[in-house]
Amino acid sequence: MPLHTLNATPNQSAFAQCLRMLGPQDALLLLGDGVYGAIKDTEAAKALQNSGAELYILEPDARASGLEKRLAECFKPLDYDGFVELSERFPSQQAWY
Amino acid sequence: MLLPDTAFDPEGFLRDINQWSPDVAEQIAASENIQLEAAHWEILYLLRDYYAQFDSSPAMRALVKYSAQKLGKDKGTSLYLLKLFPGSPAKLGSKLAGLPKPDNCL
Amino acid sequence: MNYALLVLASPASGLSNLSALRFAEAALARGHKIHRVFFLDQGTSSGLATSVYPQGEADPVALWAELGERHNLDLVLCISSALKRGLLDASEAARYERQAQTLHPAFSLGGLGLLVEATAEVDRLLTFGGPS
Amino acid sequence: MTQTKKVLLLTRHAPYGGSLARAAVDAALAAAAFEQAPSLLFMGDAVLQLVSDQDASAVGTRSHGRVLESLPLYDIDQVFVDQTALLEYGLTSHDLAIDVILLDDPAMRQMLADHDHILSF
Repeated sequence: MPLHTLNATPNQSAFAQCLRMLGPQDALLLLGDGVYGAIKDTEAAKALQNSGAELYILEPDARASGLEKRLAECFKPLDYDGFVELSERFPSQQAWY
Repeated sequence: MLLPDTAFDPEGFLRDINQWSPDVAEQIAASENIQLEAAHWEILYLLRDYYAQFDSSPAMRALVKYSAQKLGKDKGTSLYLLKLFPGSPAKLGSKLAGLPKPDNCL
Repeated sequence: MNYALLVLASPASGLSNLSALRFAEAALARGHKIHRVFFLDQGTSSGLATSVYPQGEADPVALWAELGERHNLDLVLCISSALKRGLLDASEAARYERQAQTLHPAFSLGGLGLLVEATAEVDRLLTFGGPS
Repeated sequence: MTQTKKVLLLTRHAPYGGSLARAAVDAALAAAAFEQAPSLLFMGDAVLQLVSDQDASAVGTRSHGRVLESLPLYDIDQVFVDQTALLEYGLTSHDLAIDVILLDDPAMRQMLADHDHILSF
């Protein structure tokens, strides 16, 4: 089961493709422009939540967005140590960008 | 008519592949100490067909399989190609056939 | 575990190139081995010694080089991607008759075979791409 | 090199708008040249890479579809395609330069899960 890393806004095709491939046994880490998919009460955040995947967000990138306080709580903030830990737990990674 | 040295890069590949002709192949062969026989020409034209068909120079694996398809199983072996073009048949053959230098990434 | 990183993202655009660097640092700090970092496509500019980044911003070339030297990392740029972008070591500069060597000495040029070899070798392979 | 890992090459970009499509096919050919048989999956805009009768001679680059036609010579015989994306562009497998296997979303999810490494272009 792959770890998906998503580096694209909800308006980019990579976002929709990631959503199509995301399953309940996967994990998703939002980074770069991907963090805009986590804004509370948006269609994008709800869709990601409905996938049933474990949801994470890269904390330094979330902070850069200025929207940290508006992000849905279901996205757990991770630092790079946490990112590496995720990669240990999931045998492969699919990068969406 | 011989092309000047400046027509070739330091590795002996044609700078402009549009300048290729059978005479040019002879000229490159001479600089590689290869005497072109009918068997060589068969592969050189095969390489030119490959390039026309696939818009790329083949790696060894693809050249062997293509030779087998077009010329039969006895000629579609790396041993046969190595005898004609010692060292690196795909690269040397491409040089003589006026194909682009095979991608360094392969 | 043994890791390899495939870096497609440009060091001059977006966050992803530096993300790969931070990931590499964190993986090493957690005791993992990094078999190779393979830079491909726009990622190859990570080894461009003549690039200048503004003061006050991270300099990815310097940071990769420093990390590479500190941990003796195999930092490889795909040679055909690199040549298109003007990244030459001494032998490629001579081969293609160009005046300058522009590759930072912490990096090397190599074929895609080195990426293929890494996929066969490592436990984990992570791609850092975009923006495209 | 012995094949120890199952590698999936996932390509998602159109052939001429950037250099990632070419990077993907070059990586596939390199893997095949080293006897590591990768799986190849064309998703989203990447289905456009497969359209037959491409002629890039007038735009100064190689014709991507023609390079893909050489995949069988590298013993890459199974090429997988995102069925939804093909449909979105009004294309069918008859419009493509090589034989492909069409996959729906669950089958693609399974492919992602079945490989040790995914190279994403």
